[in-house]
Amino acid sequence: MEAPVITAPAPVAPIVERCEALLNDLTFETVRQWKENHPGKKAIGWLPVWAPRELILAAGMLPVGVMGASDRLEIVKGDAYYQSYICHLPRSVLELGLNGSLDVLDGVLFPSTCDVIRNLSGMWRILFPQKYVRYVDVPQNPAMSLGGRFFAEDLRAIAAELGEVSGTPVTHESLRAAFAVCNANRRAVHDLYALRVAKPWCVPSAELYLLVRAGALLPVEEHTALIREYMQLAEASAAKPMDMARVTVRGCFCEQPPLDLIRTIERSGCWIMDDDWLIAWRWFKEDLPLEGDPFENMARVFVTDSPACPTMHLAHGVKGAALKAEIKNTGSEGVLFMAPSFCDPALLDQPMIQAAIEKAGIPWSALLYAENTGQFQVIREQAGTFADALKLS
Amino acid sequence: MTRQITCGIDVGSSAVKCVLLEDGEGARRVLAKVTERLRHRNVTEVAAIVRDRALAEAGLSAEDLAYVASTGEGEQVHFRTGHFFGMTTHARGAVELVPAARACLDVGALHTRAIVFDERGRVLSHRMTSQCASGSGQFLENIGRYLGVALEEIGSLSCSSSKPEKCSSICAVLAETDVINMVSRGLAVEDILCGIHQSMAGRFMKLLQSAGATGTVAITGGLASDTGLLRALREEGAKQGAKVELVAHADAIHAGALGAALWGGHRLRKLASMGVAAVQ
Amino acid sequence: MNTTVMKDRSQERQKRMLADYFKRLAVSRENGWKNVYTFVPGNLTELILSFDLLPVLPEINALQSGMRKKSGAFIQEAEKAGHSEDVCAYVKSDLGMLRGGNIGPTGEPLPSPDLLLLSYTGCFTFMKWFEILREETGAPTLMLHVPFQGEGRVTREMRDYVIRQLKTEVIPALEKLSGKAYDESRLAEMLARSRAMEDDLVHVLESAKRKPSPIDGYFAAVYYIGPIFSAFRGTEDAQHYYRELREEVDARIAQGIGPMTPDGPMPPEKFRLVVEGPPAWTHFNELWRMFHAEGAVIVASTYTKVGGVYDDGFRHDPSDPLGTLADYCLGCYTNRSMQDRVNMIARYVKDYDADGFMINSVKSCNSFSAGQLLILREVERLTGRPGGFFESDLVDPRYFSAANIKNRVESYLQMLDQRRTGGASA
Amino acid sequence: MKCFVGIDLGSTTTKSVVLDAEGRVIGRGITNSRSNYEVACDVARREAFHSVRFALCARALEERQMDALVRTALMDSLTRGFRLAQHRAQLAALRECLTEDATQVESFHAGRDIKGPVAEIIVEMEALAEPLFSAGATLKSDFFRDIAASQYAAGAKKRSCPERRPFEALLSVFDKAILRTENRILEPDFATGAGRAIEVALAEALLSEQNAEAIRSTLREAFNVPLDVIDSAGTGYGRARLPFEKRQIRSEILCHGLGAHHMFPNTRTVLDIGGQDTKAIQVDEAGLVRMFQMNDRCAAGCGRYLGYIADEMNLGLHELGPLAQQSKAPVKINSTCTVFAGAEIRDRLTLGQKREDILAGLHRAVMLRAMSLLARSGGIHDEFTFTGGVARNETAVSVLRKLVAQNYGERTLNISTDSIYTGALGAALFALRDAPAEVAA
Ligand SMILES: Nc1ncnc2c1ncn2[C@@H]1O[C@H](COP(=O)(O)OP(=O)(O)O)[C@@H](O)[C@H]1O
Ligand SMILES: Nc1ncnc2c1ncn2[C@@H]1O[C@H](COP(=O)(O)OP(=O)(O)O)[C@@H](O)[C@H]1O
Ligand code: SF4
Ligand code: SF4
Ligand code: SF4
Repeated sequence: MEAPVITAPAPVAPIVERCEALLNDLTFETVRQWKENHPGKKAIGWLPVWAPRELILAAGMLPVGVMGASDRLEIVKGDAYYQSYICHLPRSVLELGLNGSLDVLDGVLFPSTCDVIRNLSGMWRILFPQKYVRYVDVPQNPAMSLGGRFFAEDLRAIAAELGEVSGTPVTHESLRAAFAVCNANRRAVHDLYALRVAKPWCVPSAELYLLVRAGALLPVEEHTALIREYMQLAEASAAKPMDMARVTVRGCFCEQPPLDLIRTIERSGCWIMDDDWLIAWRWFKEDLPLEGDPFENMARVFVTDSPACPTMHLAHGVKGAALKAEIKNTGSEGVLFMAPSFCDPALLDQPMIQAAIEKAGIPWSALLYAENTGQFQVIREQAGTFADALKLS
Repeated sequence: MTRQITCGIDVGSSAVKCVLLEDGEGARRVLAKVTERLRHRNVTEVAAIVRDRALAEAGLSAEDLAYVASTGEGEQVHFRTGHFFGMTTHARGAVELVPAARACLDVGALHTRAIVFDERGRVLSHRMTSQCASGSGQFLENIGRYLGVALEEIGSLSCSSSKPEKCSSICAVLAETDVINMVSRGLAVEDILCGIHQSMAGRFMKLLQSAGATGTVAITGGLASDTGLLRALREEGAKQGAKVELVAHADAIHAGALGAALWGGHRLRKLASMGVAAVQ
Repeated sequence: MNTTVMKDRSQERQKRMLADYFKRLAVSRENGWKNVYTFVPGNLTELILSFDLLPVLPEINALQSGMRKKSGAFIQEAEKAGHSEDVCAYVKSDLGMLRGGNIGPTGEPLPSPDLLLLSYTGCFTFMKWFEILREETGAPTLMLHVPFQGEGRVTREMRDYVIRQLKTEVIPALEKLSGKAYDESRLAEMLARSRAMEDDLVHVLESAKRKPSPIDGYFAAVYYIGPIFSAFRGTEDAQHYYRELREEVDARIAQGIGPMTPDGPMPPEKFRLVVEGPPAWTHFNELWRMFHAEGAVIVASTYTKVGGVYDDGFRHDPSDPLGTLADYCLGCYTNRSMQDRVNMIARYVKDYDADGFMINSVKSCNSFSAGQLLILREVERLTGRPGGFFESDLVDPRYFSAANIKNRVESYLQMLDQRRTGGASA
Repeated sequence: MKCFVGIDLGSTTTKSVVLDAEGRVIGRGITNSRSNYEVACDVARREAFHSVRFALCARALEERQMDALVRTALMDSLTRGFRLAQHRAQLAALRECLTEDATQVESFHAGRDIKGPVAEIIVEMEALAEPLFSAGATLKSDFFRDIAASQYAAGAKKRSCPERRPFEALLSVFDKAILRTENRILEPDFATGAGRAIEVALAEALLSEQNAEAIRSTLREAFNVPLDVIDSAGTGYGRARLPFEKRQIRSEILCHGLGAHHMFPNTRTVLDIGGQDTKAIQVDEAGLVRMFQMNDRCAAGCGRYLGYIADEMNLGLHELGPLAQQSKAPVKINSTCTVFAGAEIRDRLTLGQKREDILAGLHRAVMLRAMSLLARSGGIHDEFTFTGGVARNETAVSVLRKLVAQNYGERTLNISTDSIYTGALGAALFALRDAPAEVAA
C-alpha cells in the first residue's frame, strides 16, 4: 500500500534546509569560507568508510568528509578513468578533484576500505602531486600485539605527517582534546539514532541522513550543536505516529544512496530504524579514553570496538550476530540490503549475513543503487512489496 | 452486502491489463478481463480504454465499481481508489489462478521477478533481474520484429528448433546485433529464438532458485503464453535438478490485475469493518 | 587447431607435476595428510611444505575451471546461492565448485580445507573469499595481514608486522596442524632452491628482449609461472622444471625460432607488445589467436608477476627465512602502488622495445582494474608509445565478447601498422 | 570513368562513397542495415552510383551554361522524380508481401478480419507516395522502411478494433512483409526510372521543344557514362562479412581517422558516434591514428539510443534534434541504458515533464558519455571533428559545442552534412591508395 507523503515538521525546517544545502555544496564553498575565517588554517579530506579525523583535528586542521557527489554532479572526467563495472563513488570523487572543487583541501586520507579506494589513493598521488596524500591501512589482524601495534605506530606516523602539513605538531594533549570533541559528536549521533528508534515519525530518515551528513563539512563542535538543537525541536514536534514496516538497512557504508532513494523507501512504507550509511560518525560505541597513550588507545578501541562493517575481517559468525543484535535493539522487522552496484565488500558479505538472519527467521529483501540513480520505480516496487509483506504477515 | 465489484488495473511497461471481479459473499467470479498493448499510446488513456472495454464486456458502468485497485505503474491511473505494489498483486493473483503454487515467475516486458509467497498470496521473498534489461519480453519482442515473427508465433517456432544457437550477449542492444549477424550467417529463425529462450531460461531458473522457490511455480506476466520459453524453462529446470513444477495458467497475463482486484476487495472489507467508505 | 603440437620436456614435466599433485590431494584424507588453502600473491609455499602440509590454491582451481570451460556453470551455481553478478568471478567459480562436491579441475575430488591461511596481499576480495569458504566448510581462517605499499615503499614497521605475524600466529598454527616443529634449516634449504629457480625464470622471461622473441611473455609465460607461483616453489621437481625450461628457451634462441602457439609455430614477429591484466581463461586460446595470427608477440606482462616480482632483483634469501618471506609478500605486483605499476609497464615497454602495450581489463578484479585507465594514460606519457584497451573477464564466459575484443585488437594492430608504414604510403 | 568504392557496413546504416581517380568524392549512398548484409551493401553501393550519375548530369548541365535557377529546379525535379519511381517500386514489392502475409496472419487468427484493412492501408500508402516527393516536401526519414512503417502504423491504428481487427495482428503483417521486401534485391532498371524522371522533369521545367531535346540527350549521355570500379574497401561493424579480400578490410578507427582528415586536413581529434559504438580518435597531421578509445561493452548512450527514443515518441530521427532545441529547462537524466529508455520517457512524461525538456536531457546524457570517452582518449585537440550519424543531429552538435567549450576552451568544431559517410570515405581512400598496381593501371 502507498504510504502518505511525510512532510517535515515545521520547526526543524531551517536546520534541515541548511543541511540539504550542505549536501549540495559540491564546490566545497563551506570549507573555503571556513578557511577564510581561519586564516592560515588548513583542511584535510577523508574518504569512506572510516578515517582518524581526531588526528586531523589535533593538528589544528578541519577534517572534511569526501563522501561522493550524490546525483547532482555531471560526471565527465571521472568517468574517463573508470570502466562501467566499477562502482560510482570514485568517479564523482575524481570529478570533484579534477574540476577543482577539492583544491581547497590540503591533503586527503584514503582509508583501507577496498581495492577501489586503495587504488584511488595511488591515482590521487599521480594526478595531484603537490597535495598531501596518505593511505591509511587499518589493522585486519585484530590482536593488539600485532595489528593493534602496527596501527598505533602508523597512527603516530600519520600524526607526525599531519603535524608537518599544518605546522602544528600533534601532541598527546591536543589529541586528547580532539578525542573529547569527537566523543561528544559520536554521542550526539548515537542519541539521534536512539530518538529515531523511539519515535521514527519525529525524525524522518532523510532528515536524519542530512543531519549526520552535515558533519562532512561542518567543524565537529558545530555539528554536535546542530544535532542537539535538531533533537530538541524534533522531540517536541507534533508529528503523528504512523504504522509502517520497520526495517534495518545494510550495505551503504561507502557510496551513499541518493537522498531521494531514502525518501522513496520511507514513502513506500518503511521506517528505516537503523542503517550503515555514514557509519564513520558512529564508528565507536564507547568513548576514546582520555588517559594513557592516545595512539595506543585509538588503536585498541579500533580493534575492539569497530562495527561489523564488511570492510573488516572478523571472527566467524560475528557479523550475523551483530546484525541480529541490532535488529533486536532497534525493533526492526526485517532487513533491506541496499548495496551500491559493483561494490565487492558489500555484495560479497551479503549472502553470508542473509543466511545468518534467515536462520533466525528474519525476513529480508535486497536492492542495488548507485549514488546517481535517478529512477526509483523499481526500488519503490521492491521496498513497497517488502513493506506490504512485513505488514501483512 | 450485495454484489461487490472490484476492478484491478495492472499498468505494465508494454501493456495495460484489467480484471473485473465480483467478490462479495459467496463465490468469487471474474466478470471481465481485458488487455491492451500500449504501443506508443498514452498510458492514462489506455487505462481508461481497458476499464471501459471491461465494463462493456460485463455490461456494467463505472458507478458499479466499489474499488479500483491499480498496480504496476499505477500512478497513471487517475481513477484508482488505491494502489498495491506489483509483486504483492502478482503473488495474490498467482495463488488465485494456481492454488497449489507457492511461488511465481513474473516475466514482463522489462523485468522478471521470482516471488515466493504463502497460501494466502503474501510475499515471503523475491528476486528481480538486475538493472540490465537483457532477456526480457521487450527484448524478445524486438527480436521478433527483426525476424518478422509475431509474438504469438514465437513460442511454437522456438519449440520446433532442433539445434538452438546460443546467444550470449548480456546487453539487449548488442544481442540484437548478434541476432542480425546470425541471420546473415544463414541460421534458421527457430534456432535463434530457441537459443534466446534458453539463455533467458538459464537466468530465470537462477532467479527462482535463489528466491528459494520449490514445488508448484506459476508463470505469470506476458511471457507465460510463450510456449518456447516454457519449454526452455522446463528443460533448464530438469538440467539443474530443480525441484519445481512450472504451471502457466491461461489467464496468467492477468495475474497482476486479478491480484489487485482481490486485494482491493480485501481492503474494502477492512475499511467497511472500520466503518469507512472507500473514497475515490 | 589440428596442427600437432610438439610437447617440450618441461611441459611434460609440468603436466606430470600437476597430475601428481592433484592425485595427492585426492587421496589426502585417506592418508591423513593435512592441507592449507591459501592465495597465489604472497603465498608461503616453502613454509607450508616445510611442515609437510599440502598447499591448495583456490585461484588456480578457478582458473583451471575457466580453461576447462566449467567456470560458467559454477558461477551460475554461486549466483543461485545469492551471489551478485557484480562481484569477482573467481570467488563464485570456486564456491560453485565447492557446492558441486568440490571436484577439482582434473575430475578428482579436492579435500576440504583444514586451514584457510588468509594471506591478505593486494586484494580485499581475498578476505571475503575465505570468509565464504569458512562459512561453507567450517574451517578456521588465519589472517596474515600484509600492509599495502600505499606510499610506494616497504617500511620497517610493515616488515616487522608481517614477521611478527609469521612468528606468533602462522608458524604456531602450522605446527599445531601438522604436529611438527618449525624447522628453519629445512625452510632455508627450500628457499635456496626457490632462489635458483627464480634465476632461471627471470632468464626465461627476459629472453623476450631478443628480436625475434623466442617466447610469448604472456600467453606462454602463464604456463611458465605455473609451478613457481603455486604449490611447487622450493621443490626439487620445480627446480628441474625451470632448468629444463631455461635450456629449451636457450636452444630456441640458438636456432633463432620464435614462440610456439597452440596452433603451431607463430608467424614472423610483426608487433611487440606489453600486456597488463590477467588473461581471459575461458577463451584463452581464442584470445591468444587474435594476437599471434596477426604476428603480435607479447614480450612482457605484469600478470606474470602476480605471484612474485623477480625481475627487479628480488630473490628469496635462505639466510633470513622469515624476513625474506615478508619481503616477498610485501613485494607482490598487486601489493604495489599505482605509480610502481605505471613505472613497471613503462620500463617493460622500453626494455623490451615494445611497439606499444595493451590492457586487458577484467571485470572481476578491482585490484587490477580500478585505475587501469590512468595507467594507460601515464604509460603513454612516459613512453610515447600508444596503449590499447579491451575488456573481458577471468572466468566468467558471459563477459567475453569475441567480436568486440577482436575489433579492438585488430584496430589497435592496424593502427600500429599504419604508424609504422603510414608515413611512407600516405 | 574509373571509380574507387568504400563501404561502411554499420550496425544501423550502411554507407557507400565513390571516388574518382583524383580522389574526389563523386557519389554517396546510404541505406538502413538489415539482416542480409549483401543486400544492404548492394543497395548502398547502387545508391552511391545513382548519386554519381546525378552528379554527372548536374555537371553536364553546368557545362551547357544553363541558367542556374533553371538548372537547380531541373535537377531537383529529376531527383524527386527518380526517388518517387524508386519508392513506387518498393511499394509494389511491399504490396505483394503484405498481401501474402495478411493471408497467412488471417488464417492464424481465425475469424478476424486482417486482409481487408491491410488492403485498404496499401491503397492509402500508394496515394501518399506522390505528395511525399513533391517539391518542397521534407521526408521524415531517408529510408523506405521508416516511412512505410509510420504510414502503415497510422493506417492500422485508424482501422483497428480489438475484437475484429486487432492492432497487434495488423502490425505483425507489416513486420513480416517489410523484412522480406527489404532483403530482396529490387532494382527497377535504372534507365527506365531515370528516363521517366527525365520526362517529368523536362515537363515541369517548361522548356522549349528544341531546348528540351538537347537537354534530354545531354542527360541521357551523362546517365550512360560507364563506371568502372577499380577497387573497393570495406569497414564498419559488419566488415568481416563483406564480400572482400582481407587486404580490402579496414578497421573503422583507421577509416574514420583518414576520412575526417580528408574532409578537414587540420583535424587532430575525431569523435564518431554510430549506432552501437562510440569512438574517440586522435590523429596526426597526416591523418594517421595516434590513439583511440571505444565505448565499453555497454551500448548505453550510442546512436541506437536516440533511435529507440525516436521510436518511442513516434518521431523521425530528423525530428529529435529540432524538438530538443525548443527546450528551455532540460531535465537531468543519468541513465543512458538504451533498453530502458522507453520506460524512462513514459515515466517522465507522466510526471508532467515536457517532451522537449526530456529530449534535451537525453541528448545531454549521450554527449556527456562521449565527453568522457574523449577525455579517456587524451582530450580534445584543435581541430575537432564530429562524425557518424549522430553528427546529423543539431542538438547533439550544439550540446557538444557547449561541453567542449566548458571543458577545453576554444576549439574549432568541424561538422559536415556528410559526416555520416566519414567511415566509407576513409575506406574509399584506402581503396584508392592501396589498389594493387596491376588493377589500378
Ligand atoms: N503471446 C505471447 N507470446 C510471447 N510473448 C508475449 C505474448 N504476449 C505478450 N508477450 C510478451 O509479454 C510482455 C508483456 O508482459 P507483461 O506482463 O504485460 O509486462 P508488463 O507488465 O511489464 O507490461 C511483452 O513484452 C511481450 O513480449
Ligand atoms: N538524419 C539523422 N538525424 C539525426 N540522427 C541521425 C540521422 N541519421 C542517423 N542518425 C543517428 O545516427 C545513428 C547511426 O549512425 P551511423 O554512423 O550510421 O551508425 P553505424 O555506423 O553504427 O550504423 C542512428 O542510430 C541515429 O541515432
Ligand atoms: S562503494 Fe564499495 S567498491 Fe566502491 S569504493 Fe566503496 S567500498 Fe569500494
Ligand atoms: S545498454 Fe545494454 S549493457 Fe548497457 S545497461 Fe542497457 S542493457 Fe545493459
Ligand atoms: S579481485 Fe582480483 S585479485 Fe582478488 S580474488 Fe578476484 S581476481 Fe583475484
